[in-house]
Amino acid sequence: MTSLWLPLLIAVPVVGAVVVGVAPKSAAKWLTLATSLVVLALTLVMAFQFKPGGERFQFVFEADWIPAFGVKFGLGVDGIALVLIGLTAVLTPIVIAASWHDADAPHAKYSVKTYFALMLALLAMMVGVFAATDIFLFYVFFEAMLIPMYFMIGSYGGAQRSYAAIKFLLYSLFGGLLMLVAVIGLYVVTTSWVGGDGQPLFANGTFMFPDIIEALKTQTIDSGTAKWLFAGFFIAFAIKAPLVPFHTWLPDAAAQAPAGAAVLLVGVLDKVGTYGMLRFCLELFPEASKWATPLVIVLSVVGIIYGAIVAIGQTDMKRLIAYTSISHFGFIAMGVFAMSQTAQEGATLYMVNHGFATGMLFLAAGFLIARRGSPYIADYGGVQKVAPLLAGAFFIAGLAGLSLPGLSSFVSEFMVMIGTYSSTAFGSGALAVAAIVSALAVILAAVYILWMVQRTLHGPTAESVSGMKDLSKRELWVVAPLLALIIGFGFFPKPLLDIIRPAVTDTLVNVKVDNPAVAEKGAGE
Amino acid sequence: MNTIPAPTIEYGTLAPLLLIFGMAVIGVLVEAFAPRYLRRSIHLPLTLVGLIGAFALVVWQVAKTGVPTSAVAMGAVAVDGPALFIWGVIIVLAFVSVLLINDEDHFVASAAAVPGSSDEEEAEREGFAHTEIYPLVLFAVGGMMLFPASNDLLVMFVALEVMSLPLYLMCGLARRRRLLSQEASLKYFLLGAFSSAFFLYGTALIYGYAGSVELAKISTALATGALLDPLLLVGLALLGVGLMFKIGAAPFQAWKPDVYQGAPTPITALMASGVLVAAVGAVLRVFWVALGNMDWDWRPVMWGVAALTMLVGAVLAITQTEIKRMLAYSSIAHAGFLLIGVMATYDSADGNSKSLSAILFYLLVYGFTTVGAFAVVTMVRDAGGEAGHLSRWAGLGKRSPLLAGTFAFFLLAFAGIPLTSGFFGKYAVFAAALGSGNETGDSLGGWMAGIVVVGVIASAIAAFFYVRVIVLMFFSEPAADGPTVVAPSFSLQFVIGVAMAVTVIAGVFPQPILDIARDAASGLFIR
Amino acid sequence: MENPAQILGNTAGGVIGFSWLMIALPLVGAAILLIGGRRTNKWGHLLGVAMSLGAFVVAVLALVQLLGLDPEQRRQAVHLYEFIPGMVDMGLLVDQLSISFALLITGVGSLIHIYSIGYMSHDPERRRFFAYLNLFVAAMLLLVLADNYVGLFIGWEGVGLASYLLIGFWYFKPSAAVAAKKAFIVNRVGDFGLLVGMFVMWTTFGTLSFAGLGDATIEQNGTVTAIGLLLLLGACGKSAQLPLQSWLLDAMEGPTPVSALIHAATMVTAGVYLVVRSGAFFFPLGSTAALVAGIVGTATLLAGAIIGCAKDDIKKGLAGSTMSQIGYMMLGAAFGPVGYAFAIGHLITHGFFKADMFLGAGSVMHAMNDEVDMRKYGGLFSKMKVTAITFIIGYLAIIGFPLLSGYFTKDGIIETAIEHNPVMGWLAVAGAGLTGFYMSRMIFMTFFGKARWDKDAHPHESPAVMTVPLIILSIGAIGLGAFLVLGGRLYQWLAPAVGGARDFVPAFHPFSVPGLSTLALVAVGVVIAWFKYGKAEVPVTAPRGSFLTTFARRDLYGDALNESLFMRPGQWLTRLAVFFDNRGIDGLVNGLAATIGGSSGRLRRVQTGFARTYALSILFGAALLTGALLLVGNL
Amino acid sequence: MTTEYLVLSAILFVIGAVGVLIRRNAIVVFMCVELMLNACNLAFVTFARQWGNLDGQIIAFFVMVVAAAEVVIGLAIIVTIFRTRRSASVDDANLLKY
Repeated sequence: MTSLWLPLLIAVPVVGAVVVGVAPKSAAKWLTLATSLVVLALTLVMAFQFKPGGERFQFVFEADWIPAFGVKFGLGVDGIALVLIGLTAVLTPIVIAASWHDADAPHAKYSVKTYFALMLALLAMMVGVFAATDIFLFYVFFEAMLIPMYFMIGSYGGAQRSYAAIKFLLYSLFGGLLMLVAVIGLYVVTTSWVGGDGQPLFANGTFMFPDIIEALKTQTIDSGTAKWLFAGFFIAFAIKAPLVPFHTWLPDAAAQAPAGAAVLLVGVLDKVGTYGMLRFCLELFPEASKWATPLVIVLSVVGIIYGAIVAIGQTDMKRLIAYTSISHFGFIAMGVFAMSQTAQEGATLYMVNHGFATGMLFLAAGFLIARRGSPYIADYGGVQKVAPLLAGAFFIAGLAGLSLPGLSSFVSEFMVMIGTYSSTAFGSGALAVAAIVSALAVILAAVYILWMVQRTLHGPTAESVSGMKDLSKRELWVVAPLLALIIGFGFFPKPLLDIIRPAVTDTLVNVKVDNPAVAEKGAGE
Repeated sequence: MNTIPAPTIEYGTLAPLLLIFGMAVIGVLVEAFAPRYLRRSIHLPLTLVGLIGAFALVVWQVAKTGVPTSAVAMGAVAVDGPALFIWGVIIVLAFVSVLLINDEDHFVASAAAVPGSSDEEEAEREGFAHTEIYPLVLFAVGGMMLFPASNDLLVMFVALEVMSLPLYLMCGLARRRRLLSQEASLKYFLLGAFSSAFFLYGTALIYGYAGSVELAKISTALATGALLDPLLLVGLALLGVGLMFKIGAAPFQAWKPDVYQGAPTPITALMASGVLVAAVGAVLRVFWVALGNMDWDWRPVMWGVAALTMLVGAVLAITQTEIKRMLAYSSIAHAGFLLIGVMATYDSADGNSKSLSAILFYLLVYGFTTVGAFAVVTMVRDAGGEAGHLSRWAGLGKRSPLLAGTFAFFLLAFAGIPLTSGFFGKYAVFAAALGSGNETGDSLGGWMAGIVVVGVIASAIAAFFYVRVIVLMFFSEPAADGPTVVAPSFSLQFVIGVAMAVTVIAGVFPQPILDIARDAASGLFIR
Repeated sequence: MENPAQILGNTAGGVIGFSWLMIALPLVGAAILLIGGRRTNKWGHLLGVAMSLGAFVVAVLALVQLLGLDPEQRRQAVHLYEFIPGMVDMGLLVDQLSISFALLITGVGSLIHIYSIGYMSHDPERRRFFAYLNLFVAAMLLLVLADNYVGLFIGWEGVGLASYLLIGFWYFKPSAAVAAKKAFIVNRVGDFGLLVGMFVMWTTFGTLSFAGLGDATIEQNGTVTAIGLLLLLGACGKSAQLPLQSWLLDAMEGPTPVSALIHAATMVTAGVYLVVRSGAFFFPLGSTAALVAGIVGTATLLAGAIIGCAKDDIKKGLAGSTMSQIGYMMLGAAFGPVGYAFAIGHLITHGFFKADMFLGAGSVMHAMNDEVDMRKYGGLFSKMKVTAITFIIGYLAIIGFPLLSGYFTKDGIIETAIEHNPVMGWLAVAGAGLTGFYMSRMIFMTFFGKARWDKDAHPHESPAVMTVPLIILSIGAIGLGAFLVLGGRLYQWLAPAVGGARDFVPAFHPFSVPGLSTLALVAVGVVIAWFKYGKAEVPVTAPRGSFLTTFARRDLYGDALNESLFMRPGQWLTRLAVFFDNRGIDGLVNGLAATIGGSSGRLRRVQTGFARTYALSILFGAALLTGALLLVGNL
Repeated sequence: MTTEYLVLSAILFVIGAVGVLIRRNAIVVFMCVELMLNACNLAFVTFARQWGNLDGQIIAFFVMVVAAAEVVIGLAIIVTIFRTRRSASVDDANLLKY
């Protein structure tokens, strides 16, 4: 059965982008917003039709794309992909509303239409990358995604924009090329597989993830090769995510990008990295993943603590936020590789919640910077006096950033840590230590957020901000939904978790770790 | 006394080739007899019709009579699948190049007149033009077609010269910056002659080894004879020099930047696309048909050459400041990628046809992207002609976004970004390489993965300078007295349009082209 | 995952079924006030009070319903919803322990709400203040009512947030902002312990609900001890016990009602609640965890007392005393059900008399236009009788004047301590003596002796809206102790909840050696205070004082210690990390790029432009190929 | 018996190559190239003799023709350069570099 939902979901923004491209300047913004809202609506309808615990991949769509390479235009979502598409669909309209004027002054010489067309193109690719069940297709989106973002940073960003843009692109391209080699390698391996009937399983090769996973139950990848392929995928994702030590492009890119683009960059694009680890690294190369786990866990824990410490030392708001994200990505990666039900659910949930929390933080920071015209924390002080609403938004976003219980990010962080601590995948002990160390970030997070808050919002009002306007109606509309989501999922994460759980269970089944939940499922079947 | 048997020539099969040469000859006659003011208006349709006709003949041949299975003209010329594919590609590339040549006065009024002399002024005033260019192009195209199709080394040598000699001349005919143009012409000529001497000597030695210059006979000789005969190895090396020189592989790449920069841009386009295609075709034929039996010997060496070529091309391009030079280095790097494909052959017919079709696809898409890129280059003008220096391109994205966008797209294709043709080209070649490395018993085995990694690193480096140009065009402020962008004539629009179309279509839906390439490659080369 | 209700085998009906209203009401209040913004300025404070009172009413009704039940049935579970499926069921546990806290929080809380109407009347942002107060009440109630550790933790951090907001209420004062941040961060250190404790708990027992743990068989072993200690760390953070005490004194930057409600009556006692609630991990008596709890308690009660002796700032003095009193509670909590009873008892009475005194102090400051230096007070008794008398009642209660609240609860703790661990016990006695001294000192300096006011000070009694709460609180300070302790009423009430024999009456003999010696020591303290501050003249500017005094004034060098141990190294570490990131990692990346670029720059020089050089390169290449081919051939 | 010819042709070829490298005058350089071609011819003829077939000799003729064509082109180019620069030195023509 093939469903047209996902192709539609990708087509709509593409068409939208074209329309925006040709439409008169005045209409561009509204058209963009409308398109993104349509996508959101479609996504919601889809999400409600999704049956958790049903078929693993639903809304499946398959069409030949390049038979010569055995490439299919294969789409489909499981719980994990679905929530991430949801994240994308929710964030985009908000970001569009938030960056309503980003493309105007002072970059008036650039075309407003281009900016919003790019944003829609990006939306299409972001949906596609999560929806792709064909690894090749995934790779194509994975790489193509860079280009619009590259132009958004490069043409509409801050003073250092071209440096940041190049750095961002080259880093990702390099990772992508390594992944390309791994993808080809995988293709070569799959073509060599022989089925029970002595016939080759995939005569002219396949990239279809589900098929390969299915085949893996009978086939094996020679462990040496598997490690190399794993490395190819993992490094690409580790650069994307980014994990220490592949992270230095993010602060530059995020700091130079316009706030809206930064939100999409950190909120969604980078999630592709962690998503890829969970989806492809683990399931395609279970053994190699287990082999690499110690290293990965160490990297992520280091990232958690290191990112937090470096964040404390930042003088530029956006850089600071970027570093906090690096710390958070450490959590996600740790959760993914802890290989326990709870931890991976937590990690997936974290991807979503981090999108909301950091998104709101970036946007609020963006509003501040847009008003004061400086990203440097030192240039602020006592903002709460003059702009209480803005200050409030910034503060609450900050609290979400330090994952205060009652806000969404807490649930995910808690689940990641407790899941890691209690993971039995590698015998208890080692992971427990990792969890404990990572819990120190709880303290550090308080330090970097509250210190930033104190220096920007509190204290006597600096006259440089004395004239600062409070949030406008539009900006309120930007902040309100995020706030609702952060608090709502903070107290009631169940809906998301119900969607995520079966997918994670499936993943762990394929990774072949002993896991109570998996046992249950096994009993269930 | 015995009579010499008359040779049998399959005119039907050779028709495209003969048509091209015939048209060229007619062109010469036109030069001789038609009045000056008429010549151009006769030449252009003549040339175009010739090319179209040749293309039609190629198609007709594939469709109707099918691909011949044995060499024609007494085994001198092999018109097989790959050859026909390459012919098609070359003809189309030549067609667009001709449009480019014809587009606007790129060429000197009178080559004989000393630059800046009164003669030159007068010549320009009189509106003289070297209309010989059209027949010259046709000759060159004929050479290009014969080069990869020639089934013995002698024909190949002759084809090489037929292809090169007109190009030597045309390189020197630029209207502006004539000193550079003439210098390019001189260098190209001397070095070309030099290298072809190597080719010839190599041929001689191999002849000495095999007793024949027919590729098939050489191959059989290898199958039976001693493979460590220095005669053979040295001959092979010298032959290689000649061929590697033509595709511009390191360390024989030195001429490329100079010549590409100095030559009139349309000619550069023709060389960068057509000649490369032809030369790679010839390389394939020589190394597979003649030397296939000693691949264990030449593939490791080619490994080194390919790696060196990719790295040299990519690294040197980084610091180029002249757009055409940069493109030249980029074409060097791409020659390296093509060599990966060439060595991606472990003799299982299936694997071979895979890598062969990969290369054919690569050649096609790369050729078009290149022509497109150079076509764009011709449009950005300064007082002294084309605005070659990169700094002049700064902020072009703001002045004429469409043009800059197009160029950026071509650059992304060179860089191999998905959804452009370049990506699939690169992918196909890499896949072929890894595939052959995976074949059990392949002497190179893991090394193929190695060369792919080198390729990855090279393309990462290469990406940098492509991206740099984009940054320059879009993210930096336009210069106060920026270059002017000429309004493209219809033919120029056509050229860029075609190149764009191929780059996009092959990037989004490459299947049809891949099919053609696969069919062309399926028969492999006839031996 | 069966929810507590199933474990307890009952699901609450009646009012208790609606006990979530206790949390919801103030939460809604806070939300309305925060979202409503300036529009609600006019009636905001009234709404706040109403919501708090509403919660109080619910609590009382719930209590009534509990009393109607058979004692064994008094653990009522209210299942709300699935929070983290398979791990946490969000629900409330209404039992003797939690309801006692709920009453204290809502009761004292409401009084303080009312008091604040008057106290904050001049503040333009009074509405925001009430919003925060309501937020606090809600979070605190969630803390004590939640039936699992995660819920508790949410409340735990919620009160932390509220306290942060209220300490920093006057955010434009840098000192306030800093104090607020400090409080939050130090608390987070404790939270770290609590978090990890939960990890271990979940991993070991597979549940985080109190009921579930109640079922689980928990016998003493390394893991359990570890859990105990980790929870204790959390408790130390919240209850300002050593070594995490440093934030409490700075917290006095907040408005006085805040100090009364959060930093005296309720929030700071959450640590004690946690220890009592998690009693299972502190069994058996004298187990490592319990021992450490005792030590912490003892150390803190002395430290607090010593600090209290030297402070001239009336609020900081009270803060020191709060530390000390919570130390007593912690000490009591180290000794099982009996100790719990007295600890909770002391907690409740302390809630009353300390709130009473803080509000009294507030009233005084109100009168002395926010002067906090006791050296600038003196002779205020005549000026503000109600305040003075209520304050003095609170004073008598805290020093344990016979028959007043503190007398019963504190003595109970001391006796229990001496019974189980004489050393701690007698140190506690000494603490009592100190209490006598510093509290008397406060009284004498404030209300008696000559007036040492600034010129523009015109002391006057505070309005009724402030004095009435004082009176009510002081009544509690008088009678509550006797009511709770005599006949072991509180003990028997709590027994089912905290696990103790119900038909047992904890010993309470005032005329034992400890009891009498306590009284004696207190008396001595009072007398010394009288001689130093009552009879003698109090200098307006503090004398340099002995080393001991400075030691006490500098909060026993707690801050200095933190600074040198954590802050400075931390700052260095941060600088180092930033440097490493920019120069090290990023430097490496950029360096690589630079290298490639540089080599390109050098390499292109090979392209000399001389045709003959090119020819040479070709020849060289030819040689290379030949060599290579020969080489490979002969391999 | 044929070896000497081969050696000779090799020597000629090397001389030609070296000449290309060391001589500046374009004409001379070009003549060296021609020398190399003729070395090839010698080799071809020799091998033809060795194998006893005519191919080599025929090839030699082809080469001569091609060489002749090359001369035409070559001289044309060199003369143009000379007219422009008043010098036929290969080294003078190095505007294009790096």
